Amino acid sequence: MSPIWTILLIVIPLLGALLVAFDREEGAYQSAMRTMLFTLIPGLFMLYQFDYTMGSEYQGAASINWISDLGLKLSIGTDAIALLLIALTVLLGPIVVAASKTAITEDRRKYYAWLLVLQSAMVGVFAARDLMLFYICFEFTLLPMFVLIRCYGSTNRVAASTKFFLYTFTGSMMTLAGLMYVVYFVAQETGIWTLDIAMITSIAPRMPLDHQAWVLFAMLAGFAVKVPLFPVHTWLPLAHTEAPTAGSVILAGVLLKLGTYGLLRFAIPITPAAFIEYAPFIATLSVIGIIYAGLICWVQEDIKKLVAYSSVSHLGFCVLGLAALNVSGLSGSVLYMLSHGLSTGGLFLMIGFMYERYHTRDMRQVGGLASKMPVWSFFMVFFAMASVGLPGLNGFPSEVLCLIAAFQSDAAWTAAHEAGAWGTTLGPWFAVFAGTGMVIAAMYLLYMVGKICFGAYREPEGHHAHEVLPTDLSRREIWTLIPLAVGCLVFGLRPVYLLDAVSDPINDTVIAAYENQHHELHIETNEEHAMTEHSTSEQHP
Amino acid sequence: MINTTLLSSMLALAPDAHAGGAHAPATSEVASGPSWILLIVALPMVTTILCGIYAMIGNKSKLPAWTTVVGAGIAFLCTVAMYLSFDGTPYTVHAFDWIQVHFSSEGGDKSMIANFSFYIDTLTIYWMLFVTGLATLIALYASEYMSHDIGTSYCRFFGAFGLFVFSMACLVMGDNLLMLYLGWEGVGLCSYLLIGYFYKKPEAVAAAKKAFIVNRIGDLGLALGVYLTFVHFGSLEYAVLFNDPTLLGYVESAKVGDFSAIPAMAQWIPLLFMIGAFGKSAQFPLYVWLPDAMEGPTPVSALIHAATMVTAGVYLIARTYPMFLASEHALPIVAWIGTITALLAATIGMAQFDIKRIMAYSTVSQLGYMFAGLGVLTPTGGAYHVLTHAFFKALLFLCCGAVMHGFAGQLDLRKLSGLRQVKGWGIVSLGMFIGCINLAGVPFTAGYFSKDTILAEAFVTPGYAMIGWILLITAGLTAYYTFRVFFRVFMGPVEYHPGDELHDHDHDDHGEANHHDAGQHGDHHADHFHPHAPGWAINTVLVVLTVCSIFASGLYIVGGNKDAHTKHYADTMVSASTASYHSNYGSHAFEYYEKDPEHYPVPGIGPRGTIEQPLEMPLVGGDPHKMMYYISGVIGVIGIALAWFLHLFGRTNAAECKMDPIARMFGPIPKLAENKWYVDEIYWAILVTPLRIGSHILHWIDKLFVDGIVNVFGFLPRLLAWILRPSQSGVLQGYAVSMAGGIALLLLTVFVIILQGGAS
Amino acid sequence: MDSILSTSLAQLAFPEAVPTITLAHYLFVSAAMFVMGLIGFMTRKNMIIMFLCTELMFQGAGLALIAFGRHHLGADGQTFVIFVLCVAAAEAAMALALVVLLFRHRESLSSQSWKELNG
Amino acid sequence: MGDLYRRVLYLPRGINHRPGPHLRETTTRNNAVDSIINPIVLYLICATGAIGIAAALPRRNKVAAITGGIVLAAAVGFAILILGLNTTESGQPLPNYFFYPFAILGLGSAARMITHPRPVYSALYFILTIIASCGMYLLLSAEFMAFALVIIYAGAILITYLFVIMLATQAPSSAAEEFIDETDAVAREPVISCGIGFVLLAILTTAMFRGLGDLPAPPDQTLAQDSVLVNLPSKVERVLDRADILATGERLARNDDGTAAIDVATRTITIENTDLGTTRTIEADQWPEQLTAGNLDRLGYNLMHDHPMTIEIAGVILLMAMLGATVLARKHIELEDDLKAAQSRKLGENMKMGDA
Repeated sequence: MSPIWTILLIVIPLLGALLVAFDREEGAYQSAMRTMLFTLIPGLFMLYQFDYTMGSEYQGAASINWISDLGLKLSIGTDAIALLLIALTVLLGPIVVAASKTAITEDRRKYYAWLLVLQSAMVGVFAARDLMLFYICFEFTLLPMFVLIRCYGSTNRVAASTKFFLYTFTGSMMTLAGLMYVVYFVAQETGIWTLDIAMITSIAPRMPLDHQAWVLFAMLAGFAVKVPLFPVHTWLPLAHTEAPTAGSVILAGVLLKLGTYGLLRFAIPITPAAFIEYAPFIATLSVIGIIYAGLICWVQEDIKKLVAYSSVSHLGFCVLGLAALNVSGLSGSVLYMLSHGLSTGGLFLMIGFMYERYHTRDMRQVGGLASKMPVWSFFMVFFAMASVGLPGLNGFPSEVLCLIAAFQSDAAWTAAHEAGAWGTTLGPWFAVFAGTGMVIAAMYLLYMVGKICFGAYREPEGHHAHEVLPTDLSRREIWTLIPLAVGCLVFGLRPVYLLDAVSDPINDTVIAAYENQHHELHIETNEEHAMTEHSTSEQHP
Repeated sequence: MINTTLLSSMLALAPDAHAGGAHAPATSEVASGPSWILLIVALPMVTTILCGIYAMIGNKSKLPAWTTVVGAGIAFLCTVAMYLSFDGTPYTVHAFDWIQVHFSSEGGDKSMIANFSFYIDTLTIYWMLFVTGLATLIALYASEYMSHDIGTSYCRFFGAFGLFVFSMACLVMGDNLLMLYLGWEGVGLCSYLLIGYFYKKPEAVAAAKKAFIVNRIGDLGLALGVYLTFVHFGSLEYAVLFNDPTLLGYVESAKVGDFSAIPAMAQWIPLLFMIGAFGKSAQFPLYVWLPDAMEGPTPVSALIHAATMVTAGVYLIARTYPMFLASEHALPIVAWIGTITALLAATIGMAQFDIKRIMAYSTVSQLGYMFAGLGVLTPTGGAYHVLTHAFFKALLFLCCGAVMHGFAGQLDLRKLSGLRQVKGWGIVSLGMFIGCINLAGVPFTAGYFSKDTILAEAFVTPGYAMIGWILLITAGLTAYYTFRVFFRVFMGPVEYHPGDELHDHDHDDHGEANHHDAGQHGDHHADHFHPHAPGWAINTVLVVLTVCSIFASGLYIVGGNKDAHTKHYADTMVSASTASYHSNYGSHAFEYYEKDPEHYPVPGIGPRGTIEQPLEMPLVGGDPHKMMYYISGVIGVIGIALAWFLHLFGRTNAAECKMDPIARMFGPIPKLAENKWYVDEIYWAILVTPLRIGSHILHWIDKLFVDGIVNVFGFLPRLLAWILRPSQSGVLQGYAVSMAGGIALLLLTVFVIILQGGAS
Repeated sequence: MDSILSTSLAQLAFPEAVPTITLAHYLFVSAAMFVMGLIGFMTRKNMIIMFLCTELMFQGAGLALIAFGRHHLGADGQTFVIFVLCVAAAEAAMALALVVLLFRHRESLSSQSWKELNG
Repeated sequence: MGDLYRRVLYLPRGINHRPGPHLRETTTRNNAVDSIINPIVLYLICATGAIGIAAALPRRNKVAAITGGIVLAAAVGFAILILGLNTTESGQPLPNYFFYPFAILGLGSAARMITHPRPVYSALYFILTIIASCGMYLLLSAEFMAFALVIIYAGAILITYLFVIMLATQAPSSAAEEFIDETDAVAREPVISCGIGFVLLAILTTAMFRGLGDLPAPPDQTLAQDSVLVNLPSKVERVLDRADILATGERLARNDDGTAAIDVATRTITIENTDLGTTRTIEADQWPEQLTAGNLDRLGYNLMHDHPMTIEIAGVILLMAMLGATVLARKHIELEDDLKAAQSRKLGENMKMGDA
């Protein structure tokens, strides 16, 4: 697959952004929509072209030399997992633009320009094959999001955007520190400075365990903030309630996945021994997150904050799958990343459409919309059921895989069932507590649906029908929801497409993680220790 | 032709390990069946999609009802065809791949497979017959019953109805536990949608939410059980699971009574399944949602909350019976919970005045019977009771529905009396009568036979005598409250008052039930209010169901299979499937052993007994089965007589009866029973409010501490700046002082170091 | 070694040198004068007196210079004191001009009145 | 950790900039210092002095000021006593009656200058300090500097100060009298400044005392002074003339580099007779009494010989000062109107007061 497609994917949105920025105000929406659809074409083409049999090789790879003596070259290329996440981003692009047609009225050019820049930054992150490009794009996604929240948010958007930016930024600074140490270590080991992820992941596991632990925690600091794991999640509800609809959809759909993708792409391969060592810690954080955020959702009045906390709870499952570190766990978490993007993206769109009509997100003021907006209620119930994890919709297979992974990673099971099998030592209890998360999810989502869709019709006082939009969903709005709904249904009934696609890279990651882990522990055994000590000392100049 | 085929299947499948059966290894491939079986599942889904389309194009006719009836009807015919063409060997029909994860671990290629495919064996057929049958009948009934809401609501109702039948089919016919779980949650969703059909009524919405959440708690248990089975046995598909040598080994060691060999994880699985079963079949801890589910329209109550969905729990235990056998505490708990629920529900049922609520509690009670049946090692008894109960309970509900439909939502038995004499209500009264005699267990009725088998087995299996006696008492209570309803509503002087329009659909198009006089207590015959007699659809359905209830008793006699040693139809169907358990305590255990010693286990040796344990538990001096015929019959008749004396004899009007003074004599108990022993309130106080307060506290913690710490870090730099600012005061001498002070300090430190350095 | 300390710094010629005043005495006095000048500068609010205290500091320094000159019997100390004088004079001229200027602006000599340059 | 401090502060081993590990030795020298004054006593004196000044600084209640003065006097007296006692221990009587009065006078008036609330009196006390230090200069046989100080310093600089004080502190009206006193009545942060002062004093003094031991030994007193005569041939000739040693036609012989041909060590002078071309030497016993290099000679020679450049710079400094002062004072200040009015009004009153 020629690299031109990946480059196109990154470059078209940027060009589009320029075009939109200098276009006239009225045409902003149309040109933004055209650019988004243009980026859709290479995306779909790559999906079609990609050779899934060798899923774990980087395809559509290219690299440009930037500073050669420092080993800095910007290289792009996608494997199966990255490709699927790019596909999700590219799919959400046009939907988000369509959804914000009537929502954003003044200075649309700036809005759409920044949206397009965000789009290319996100694709850049997933398509990056070296640390430099990854880190540039990882940081660059913050800026457009900051602008979107800052200029187009609701009431106290200033505080929310500052907190969002600073919180994530400090986290990623620590990650940068961790990664730079790894690059330094690799240079020590092999004598050449390189930022290429493949090279780093092959050598980094040689780090002794305590170094790996430090690097892991550094990476965790950055990615845990992005994922919102339990203690560092407080920016998400604030950012979500203040972000415009499009911002929320992209933030929930893709930006949160950067964290989990980072863990999958960097934390596991680079520090396997430490990851296995601290997997129970990460798993506990995610399980607490599931229950803690779930219960908080239940007492929220503001719907958007409720859905925001629900994505904290749902991504707890995703990280639990990662922490289990076996094939079903990783495939479950990848499936989770994709399905959460669709279902929560849908929910935020619904809330956005309602907000445009009723200008309030407070459950106490508005309710019983089923009588006035039947189509809206149908989609709301559909997406609520998808995120509750009803079998047959996309939430279920991912949840099943993550929970089974938690069960499987029990030492007793591995010993009993598979001689050489591996697994971090989570126990069945992680799955049981995470399972209660399913019940809590049902409680708060049905509480919300019950309040908003069903029951007697309530509307905020002084409510008047929207000038442009019909009371129920307009054709444009329905067309934004249909791809997501179809996606939910298809991934719910046929997750096999995804599971087969990602099975290769996931098997390789898991096997590599355990090979290296054994390798690293192997060094630790004392009689070889002297020998290796001796050998490593020679290498040092 | 059927019997011979059944026999061969029996031998092939019967999991008699000691027979050293040539079972294929654990990953045995079961034959794949004809693909037209998929029609049974596909048709209801097609009707749902059609109803969706009707709603979109704004259909205003009864078309959705007819599509659903036709769809369910064809599905029923296919099931019958499937039954007739079933040759005994179970087979699977594969639709498409669903969830498949292949992990190439070092220990060979392992994989988790859960496909959209269906496993057909006698148990599935047995269940699907009455599910699809009742679905067709009730769809017909609902076509007229819901005629008030023609329009999008009508389509929404039948769409959900179709989705329900589809989910029930997936649940019963699914070939792996995940398909069962799909069906399980699907029926939960449909019950949520249908209970919440009148979404304008807040109680309906609350009841729907409550039903879904309580079911969801049960589903959690089932889900964890499913994952544990996969993790423990390595597969989810029935074909593989129930031929797994490890499982069969567990069952064998369980039969001999030593449970030490069975690992704890395996023993946990049935306990988790049990939680799921109790949640779905409304057993003791999780039954609170069923009475509230009566908020939904009556056809929904009849189909879902009486006949099909609630039996899903029984089906789950029956299907995974070997696992339950393999666990030491599972079956005893099932038995005891079933008994307690039966007794509790019966007591509450006696004190209610709303006939639909009484029927709901009687369903909970009868389900208690079924679980007790399963618990006392007679899956056949339990399954047969499911069949009979499905028919007569559906009949009773539909009659109540007809009453409610006709009397503008009136359900209070103190406001209705003597409907038998009212013109046009003959069929409903007859149907009600047949249903009541079945429910009460009048001798020679189907209910009587099925309840009798359970009671007998309770006395046969050692250690369960207490359960037997409690169930007997409950039988009496059941008889009493059933005929209390019958005598109060259908017998006695004719008197009726219209309800307060429980249906929220407006009645302006129906001239005859006018509102304004609703509040008035008209004289004996409210001449200007004419009850709306049920139409032809309701009457035909009632007639069909009455006939079925009557002939269901026939199944107890016919259908037995001599070679397979099955006494009656239900016995053959159940014992040919995975749910079979040849109780070597059953009255026939000894006979079987004599006839075929190497084929059947040595009698007397069972999970809870030893060789010395006498085979027959003498009950009042005789073989429990024979004695039970008489005892339960007598108890039933006594109950009826009591009801007659208290509620009909000498009753002049609908409101008072002889029971009222006696009730006052009992003091607070009737009041308590009427308020459902305050179970709802207790749950609300113990579980819901603390959790809600807890969530508020968590939210408060999240806002203050977790967020607070972050804000503090944000605030630190500003604090530091605030402290240092006054040092730049602008006064010249201030700076001079600080400079001199700095020098002094510097010199002092240097001096001390030198001094220290010098001195050391 | 001890002889250095005890060599007296009395004057050479008439009247007869008193053997026991050593360099230390003079240094103590000059240090004391310097420090008093410093304290005066820091404490007094009147600008003129502040500058006067700087003069006192000059004075202290001058005394030390002369004492060391005498100790080493070189004339450098005294030449430096001349330059100290010269600088003191220049400083006095400038300072007083400034004080007059400031006085005209604020009508008062207090250094407290000039504090615009604060943070 | 100790050496880290050392490296960080780039401190040489000992304060006396002598390279090399002299640590051992300084301790020995340390007790030598004690012979003059025990360090603890020294600190005590400085402390009481500091407290005294702190109390004496201009403050509201006069009583505290007075007690401060008394304490100060006690401290100075105590110091004198100690110095005196030490020296008496070493056997000589209380030496040099002149150093102590000057020292006491100097320090006392310096203290009084700081502590006096009225600026005029401070200036006058400062003049007293100058006079005391001139006395000390005399003791240190720097006669020229003593007089220079009195003339230039006391005479010129302080008079300008007084002049400016008088100008600035005119009380435009009797009412304003108190106001002017007010500004200077209260010292600013006396305690902190005195604390700093005390610390500085203590450290300076101890450091100096410890350092004294390392000073190079002073050359022989007599020889060092007269050696300058070699470079002052014309002065030598004038003295010889006055002492009638030179016959007619004779003059002092010059070495080839132009310096006087005398040898101070052996006190011999070679005189040459220009007419006859003969030379004769005068022995030590004929060395005239007045032929010694006085303070002025050495100072002048040193000034011109060793520091020519510095004189130039001093000249430039003074020039700049003069220019600066004129520029500053001359510029006409555009005062705001009301200030100008107040200014003229005050001048008017003064005129009246003056006339009356």
